[in-house]
Amino acid sequence: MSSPALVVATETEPTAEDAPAGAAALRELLRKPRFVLSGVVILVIVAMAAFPRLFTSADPTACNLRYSKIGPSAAHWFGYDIQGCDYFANVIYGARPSVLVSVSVSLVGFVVACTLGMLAGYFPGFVDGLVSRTADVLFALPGIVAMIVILQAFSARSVWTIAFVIVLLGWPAGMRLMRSTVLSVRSREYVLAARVLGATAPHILRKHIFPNSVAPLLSLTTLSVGVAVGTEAALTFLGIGLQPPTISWGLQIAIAASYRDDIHLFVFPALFLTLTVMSFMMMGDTVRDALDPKLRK
Amino acid sequence: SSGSGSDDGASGGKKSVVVASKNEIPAINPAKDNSSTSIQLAWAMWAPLTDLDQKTGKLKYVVADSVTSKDARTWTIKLKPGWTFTNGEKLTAKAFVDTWNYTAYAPHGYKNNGFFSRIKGYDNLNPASGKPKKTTMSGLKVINDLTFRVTLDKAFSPYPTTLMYYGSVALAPEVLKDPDSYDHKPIGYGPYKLKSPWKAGQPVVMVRNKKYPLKGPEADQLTYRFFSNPETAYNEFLAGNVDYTIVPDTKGDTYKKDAPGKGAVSKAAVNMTYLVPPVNSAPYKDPKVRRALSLALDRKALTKLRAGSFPATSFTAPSLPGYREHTCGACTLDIAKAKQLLKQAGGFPGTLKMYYNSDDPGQRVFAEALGNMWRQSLGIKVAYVGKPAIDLSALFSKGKVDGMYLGGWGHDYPSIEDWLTPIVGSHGDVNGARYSNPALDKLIDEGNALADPAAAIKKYQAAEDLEAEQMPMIPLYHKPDAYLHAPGVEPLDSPYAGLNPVWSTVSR
Amino acid sequence: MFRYALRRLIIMVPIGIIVTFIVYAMVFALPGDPIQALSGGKPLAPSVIAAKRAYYHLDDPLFSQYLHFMGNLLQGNLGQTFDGQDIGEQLALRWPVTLQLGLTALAIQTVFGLLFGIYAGWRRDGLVDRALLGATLAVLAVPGLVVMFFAQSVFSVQLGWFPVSGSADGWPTSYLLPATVLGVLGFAGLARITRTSLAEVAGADFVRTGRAKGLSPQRILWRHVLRNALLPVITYIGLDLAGTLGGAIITEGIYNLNGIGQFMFRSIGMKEGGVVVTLSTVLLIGYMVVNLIVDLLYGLLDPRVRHV
Amino acid sequence: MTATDTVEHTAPLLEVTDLTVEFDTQGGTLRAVDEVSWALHRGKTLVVLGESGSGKSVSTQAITGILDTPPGRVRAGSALFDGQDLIAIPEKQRRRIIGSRISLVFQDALSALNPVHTVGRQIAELYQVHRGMSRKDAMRRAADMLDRVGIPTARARVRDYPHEFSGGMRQRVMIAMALALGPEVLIADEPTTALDVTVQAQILELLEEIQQDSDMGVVLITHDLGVAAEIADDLVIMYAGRVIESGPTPLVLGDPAHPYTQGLLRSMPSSEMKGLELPAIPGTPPNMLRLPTGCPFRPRCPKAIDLCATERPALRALSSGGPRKTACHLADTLDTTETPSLAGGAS
Amino acid sequence: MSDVLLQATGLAKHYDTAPRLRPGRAKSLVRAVDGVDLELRKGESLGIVGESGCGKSTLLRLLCALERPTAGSLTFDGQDVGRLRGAALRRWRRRVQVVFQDPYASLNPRMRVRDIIGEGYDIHPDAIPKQGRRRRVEELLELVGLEPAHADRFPHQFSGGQRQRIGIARGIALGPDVLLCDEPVSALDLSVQAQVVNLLLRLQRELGLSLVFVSHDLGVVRHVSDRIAVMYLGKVAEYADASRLYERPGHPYTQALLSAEPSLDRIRNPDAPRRRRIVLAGDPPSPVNPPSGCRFHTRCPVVRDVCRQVEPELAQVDGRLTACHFAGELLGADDGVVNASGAGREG
Ligand SMILES: Nc1ncnc2c1ncn2[C@@H]1O[C@H](COP(=O)(O)OP(=O)(O)OP(=O)(O)O)[C@@H](O)[C@H]1O
Ligand SMILES: Nc1ncnc2c1ncn2[C@@H]1O[C@H](COP(=O)(O)OP(=O)(O)OP(=O)(O)O)[C@@H](O)[C@H]1O
Ligand SMILES: [Mg+2]
Ligand SMILES: [Mg+2]
Repeated sequence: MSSPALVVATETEPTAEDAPAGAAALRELLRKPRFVLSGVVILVIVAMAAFPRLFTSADPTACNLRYSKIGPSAAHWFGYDIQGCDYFANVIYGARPSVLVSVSVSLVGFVVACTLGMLAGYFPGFVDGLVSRTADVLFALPGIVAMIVILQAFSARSVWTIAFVIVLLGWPAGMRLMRSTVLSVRSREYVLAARVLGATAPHILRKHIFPNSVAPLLSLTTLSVGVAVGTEAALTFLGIGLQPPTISWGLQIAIAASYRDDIHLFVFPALFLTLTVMSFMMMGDTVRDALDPKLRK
Repeated sequence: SSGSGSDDGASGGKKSVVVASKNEIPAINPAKDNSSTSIQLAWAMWAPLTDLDQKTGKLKYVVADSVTSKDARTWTIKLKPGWTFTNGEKLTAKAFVDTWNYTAYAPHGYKNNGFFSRIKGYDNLNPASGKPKKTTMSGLKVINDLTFRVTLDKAFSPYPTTLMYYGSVALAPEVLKDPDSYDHKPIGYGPYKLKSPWKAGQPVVMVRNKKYPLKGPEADQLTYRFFSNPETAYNEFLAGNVDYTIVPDTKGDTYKKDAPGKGAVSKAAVNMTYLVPPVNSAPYKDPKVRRALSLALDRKALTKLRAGSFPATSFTAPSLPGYREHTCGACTLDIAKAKQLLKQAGGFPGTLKMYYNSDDPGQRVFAEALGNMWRQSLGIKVAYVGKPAIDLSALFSKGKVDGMYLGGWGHDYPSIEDWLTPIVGSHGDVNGARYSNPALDKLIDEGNALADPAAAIKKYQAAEDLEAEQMPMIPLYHKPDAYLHAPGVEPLDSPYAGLNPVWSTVSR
Repeated sequence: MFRYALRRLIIMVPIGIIVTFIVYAMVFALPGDPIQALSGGKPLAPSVIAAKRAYYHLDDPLFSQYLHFMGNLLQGNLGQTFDGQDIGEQLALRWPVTLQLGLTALAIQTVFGLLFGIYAGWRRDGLVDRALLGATLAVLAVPGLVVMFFAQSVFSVQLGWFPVSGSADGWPTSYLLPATVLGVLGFAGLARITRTSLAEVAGADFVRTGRAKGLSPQRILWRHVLRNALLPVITYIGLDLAGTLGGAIITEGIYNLNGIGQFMFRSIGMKEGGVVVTLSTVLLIGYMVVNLIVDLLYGLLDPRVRHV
Repeated sequence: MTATDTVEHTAPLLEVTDLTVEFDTQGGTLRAVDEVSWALHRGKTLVVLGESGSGKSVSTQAITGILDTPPGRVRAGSALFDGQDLIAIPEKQRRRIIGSRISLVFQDALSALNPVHTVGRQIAELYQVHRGMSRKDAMRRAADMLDRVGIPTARARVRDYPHEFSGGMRQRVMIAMALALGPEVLIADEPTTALDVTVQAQILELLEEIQQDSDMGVVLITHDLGVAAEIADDLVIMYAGRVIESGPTPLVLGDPAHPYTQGLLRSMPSSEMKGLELPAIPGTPPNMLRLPTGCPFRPRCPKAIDLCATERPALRALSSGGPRKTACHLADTLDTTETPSLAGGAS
Repeated sequence: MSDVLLQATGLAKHYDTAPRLRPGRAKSLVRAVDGVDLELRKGESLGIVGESGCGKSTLLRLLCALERPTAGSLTFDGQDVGRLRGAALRRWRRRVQVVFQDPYASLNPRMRVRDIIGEGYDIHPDAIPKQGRRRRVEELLELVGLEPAHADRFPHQFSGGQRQRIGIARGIALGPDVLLCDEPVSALDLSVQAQVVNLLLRLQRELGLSLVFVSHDLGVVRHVSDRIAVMYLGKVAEYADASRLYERPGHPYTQALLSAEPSLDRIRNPDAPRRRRIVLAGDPPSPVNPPSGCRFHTRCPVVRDVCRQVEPELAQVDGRLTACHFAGELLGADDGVVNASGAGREG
């Protein structure tokens, strides 16, 4: 054995290769067609939310009730909505609230559920009791009542307040899911190994618990992208959601649901919603697979 | 189908009719609960004092033998002999007086209480605060077994017409001892009676009342089934399990295709949907603004959103005696004129707030359509305020709605008066905008005091003309009852009172 | 473990009190006047309104209203709704309906969700997996309202396979269609979570042991892999079960089932504090018991999970 | 009867020929097993020795069809058992053999056991699936099996979960599982590493007993030369995915021909060496992704010649004859007397 | 006694394998470690041997404070480890490192080897400057006989022995004062084992590392250890200098253990009869209900009545600590191995 005795290496070579660990994973992801495809769709949708004018020149608020519910034509690809407005423009403009609510709800909800779930699962006893029982309370509150009361408290209801309320009342489910996986991962031997190294709880949670227990929550989160759109629409119908003339896909779908006989009202926003959700789900799946070393090449 | 009431296996060849009805009710007692469903059940299980002749539209007597007065203030009501409750007790003048007193006594919390507010001594039973000292109204007096006298606070000539309202029926003496325990087993004197005590959550099944002294309806059995969703009832109708159902709003376009030849639209429209502007605040204060806002509405297009409705051109229901078309000059689309009027009034500063009931998706759509018209034709900025019904109605009744409010009204008795006093009378029950016009009040009072109905109508029409000038309310549309009915079952259709499934003709 | 369970049961009491108060306060804070709203189209006389308000203690301060309510509740008196219905009677009438509907739906949803999820996770990118993706998207995109009315008009009205609405035919006939629709609408979440959870375990070494033991892939999947993947799955089923207790508002409405969901919904609209609190309390207890059972199941399913 | 006397007329019980296994890795294709051949006879014990990472485990996994594919892939080769090629036959057919007629003991006992089932159930399952026994009977047999491998109070411990067992106990569970159905071939991958010598002796005796009773063939992977010497009839020595020496135990251990084998023997700690550096083979095992040209052992070989760098030595019999084979260019010329051998070497 | 680094007094760990809602299973306490006194001096290496399941791994977990002892205390440099909390505990942990028995389970499957070995540097950033970490990790890999190129692989891509070496590299990465090794070389071939053993000994020599070395390979233990503790059923049976112990074992269990060591005798002298091995009679007792008196009495070849009643204390006999009533007598006998009573079978 030619290697020198164990002396702490002091020479400080510039090692440019100390690249962040995520970079390699990202590069690998970019090689997957599914990831790229879903990424592109998400980008388009986000662009639609940010700059609707890029996608349509029609004024979504130019309406004539006499054209109400007329179906698609060459000039009006998606036809007219109930109010007799150009539906294509409306669906495009509907992207912003839908995307904002769904993405922020999913993201923030994920972070909250993940953090609390990890804490509850990793620290049994007091912390678990506190988090879990709070979740019980929130879950038992009749959601509609809580939402009405809370949202009434906001003088101006925006996408953000709505997202806030959905997250506030929605995290218990994700939390319990995360907690369940953390409970079984926390006693694995590699966690013990990290404790022996003197790792702090945050370090263990981040490096060991999180990657090995996040998958189910991740899939719930990608699903919640779609669910949030529906919740937002439901809030609107309770009179505590977005006010007209703001439109969103959820709302369009919900209104169209009552006028079931005019299919086009329902198909187009649903199509966009489906595309968005599908992209997030496919992305979630590929990310999960990428995080699983056994599936890596 | 034989209109299979779900728990009716034995009715064999008998004629049976099943009606789909909207809301479930807490009790079968028209005095206690006056929701439209309760009143419909009262149609079957009670009989009114007076009624309208369906052919002539003239007042006729049913339980009452006569209702007479010299001064339109003191009314003597004579009952026909031979009416009995289904429990065998006789229907007497005392039963009426006792029931009315019971209902008018505030602590009982009976919803129909307000119906008796014209009777002298009502205030004693309904003090502004505290417990009432009396339990009987001084204006009610039993003369003999079949006669009683009603003294009103003020002269009121349409009084006999009001007695056709089923809220004025009598409860059996047995019931009055403890009305709550009879919530599910009412005792009436109408053409039908309950087959067996009603269980909450179940359909109400009724069979013929043998003691009914007049010619009863054709069906041997009448069932009311309750549906919280009208479209469910619609599907039940299509499946042949229900003989009557209303046409849901969302099926306005398609019901003719789904159920060809089975629709019946009433010839009578006894209701109206209208806008209530906040008349006491600027810029709505100016009648010109209100007219302009009304002129800018395309009512024809709006009725597309309300299946079976038609534009309103006057301030009352079309089926009323004394109804005139086109009394509302500002109820036809005329954008140029609207713009001009608005300009004269100095434009519309700020934002128009459009209130709507957020529990009802249809209202949201409708409110948005209204807003779009104002925005696009008059260039007014519109904001929408959606509130749950419970919230909105409270705000409205407290006079706190600072924008356009969608109101609706259907009369209790066929008189123009019932379209004036409650809506635009200074202390009207549904005058949420607190509109007050002494001239209008005066005309109503004058009409009320005239014992001759024709003369009274003249006064009321004058009041209506005043309304057309001022536009304290903006009429939008009428929506007649529209029922789908099974083949072989025809509802009674009165051009004055609308459709009545209780009195169906059954030919199958 | 028993001590753990006991502690969890005991803590339900203070939490129950907190929740009832919060809910009561929230209903109190809801805008609107229930008595006013009671009138519908016909306005009520002011004296009647005052009488009703006094009867229901609506003018008392929040706290004394709450104490009054709790006092009655502890005596087993659930009170009346504002329009005079007996709350206890209503609950007795409605619970069976909701439970029959909910549990049937849950059963269908669980069977669907597990089957789809398990096979999708076991053979990722296989036929089942793709079908699941499609089904999930469809379920997310098509509103429940549409599906339910569609099912009602096709299967009940046109084909006549099921009763159109109502619960007159009892279980299962009356509940089959609504429960199936509910189950199908709800299975996606469970399926996707099962799928990922299973995928996490599918590569474990003990799978290889199973193969070395000559076990069939089915046996490896059902006996070995599944149980290891079950923690998140039963968590989700527990959440579903708890949700079931609250009733399905739209479904109950469309299929005209007099269940808790409709009652709750209407009561919220009417600011019926008594009803909402009573139902919330039942829900809370149900939820906490379900969660406790799930937590105890963790220990049974995965012996490495220990409760302290 | 010594191994040399074995006249191999009878067909081998399990014959592996030219087995080659590859893995796809980030760095490229890794050939973990390269043309490995050996044969196992009834009632005999074949011990596979070799460098850590030389493909011992992978080769056994490949022939039993439990290799994870992908990333692994059997490139070539066959494994004949009872006239069937285990690698080529369809999975269903293989399942009837693996587990009952050929059984395996895995190297990593904890991960190999299902953490959520009791050890008893995991053993009993074999009886239920392959023998159709009732659950109760199967559990009883499982307890018997645990008892045979020396688990104290086995009847009670069948209900314990793997994580409640010590390392050695888990390993014994794996052994019990492998022996449960009385297999014809037992492939055991370092089955006794976590066992103390007394228990190890017990297990080895148990194997011997079974072998005598039922003519079971045993393939044993081990690093313990002592164990190898005591029970092996034949030895296969692997290095970098290849077999570099094979033959009857006394020959291979008594007179090793390959420099790697020689180095291995020299590395064994002994009482005389106490306190001194152990004479390890210099250098590190080769990177399997970038094997050196020619002989893979060349960079560490003290005797390498130029030929070693260019030509890969084939596994061939020594000129002196006999059943032993070696993959070294110098096998014939090396003076075996100066190299350490167990014969008369250190004692 | 200032050079005593780690001192355990009366250390005990009982596991409660309480019934999991399953009736018919009485509450049972597994006495995995049941009162162990040990001391580890600075720069010393202490070997621990004993029967599988006797509590060695549990003892190590106690020594590094991964488990809270049921009884007894642990001091490090005179400091009560049980009292350490938070940052102080973490600082202490850095000085006491562990190599786990199960190499695979103790490696996070989602981390690359580079991150696994370098994790200590993330946790203790002051251990080594950031720029040097990458090199350091590669150096460590080379030290344990792996390639720097292996750093980017995941644990499941390694062979058993390679995983074990990753564990060792992690254990020495932080330069601890004490290294607790649970069978660190069991899966390594002799040559790599020699490298690793040399490495550990060099660390001990040059940096004053103290070692606790659990192994079943008596040869390796002898080579590595200065002193040896022999454990039996959760207790220390004998505690002595390595050479003394191997030459003249004082406890009947130690004698049995040493006699069972597999050897190469069969190769050295194929015709000689196999060596006598003391095979312990009877079943190993369960840690749930340890036998009364001397725990070894149920299997002891020289058991007498007193052994069944009185539990022997660890006592100084002939320069060692032995927990046997008759240690003096046994050591007095000429031959280390007592053949009395015929309880020892021939193997
Ligand atoms: N999934 C995998 N992906 C890539 N390489 C792998 C994988 N599994 C094993 N290898 C590599 O294959 C080679 C052979 O591994 P194998 O497990 O057969 O070694 P071994 O001889 O059993 O060693 P040990 O004695 O250490 O267990 C090793 O170099 C290892 O790194
Ligand atoms: N978590 C646990 N729960 C219950 N019992 C346990 C647990 N861990 C260990 N044991 C028991 O404690 C005893 C000692 O186990 P330990 O792992 O310390 O043995 P060991 O000496 O390391 O054995 P080996 O040499 O086989 O690894 C064993 O009987 C084991 O079954
Ligand atoms: Mg191996
Ligand atoms: Mg151990």
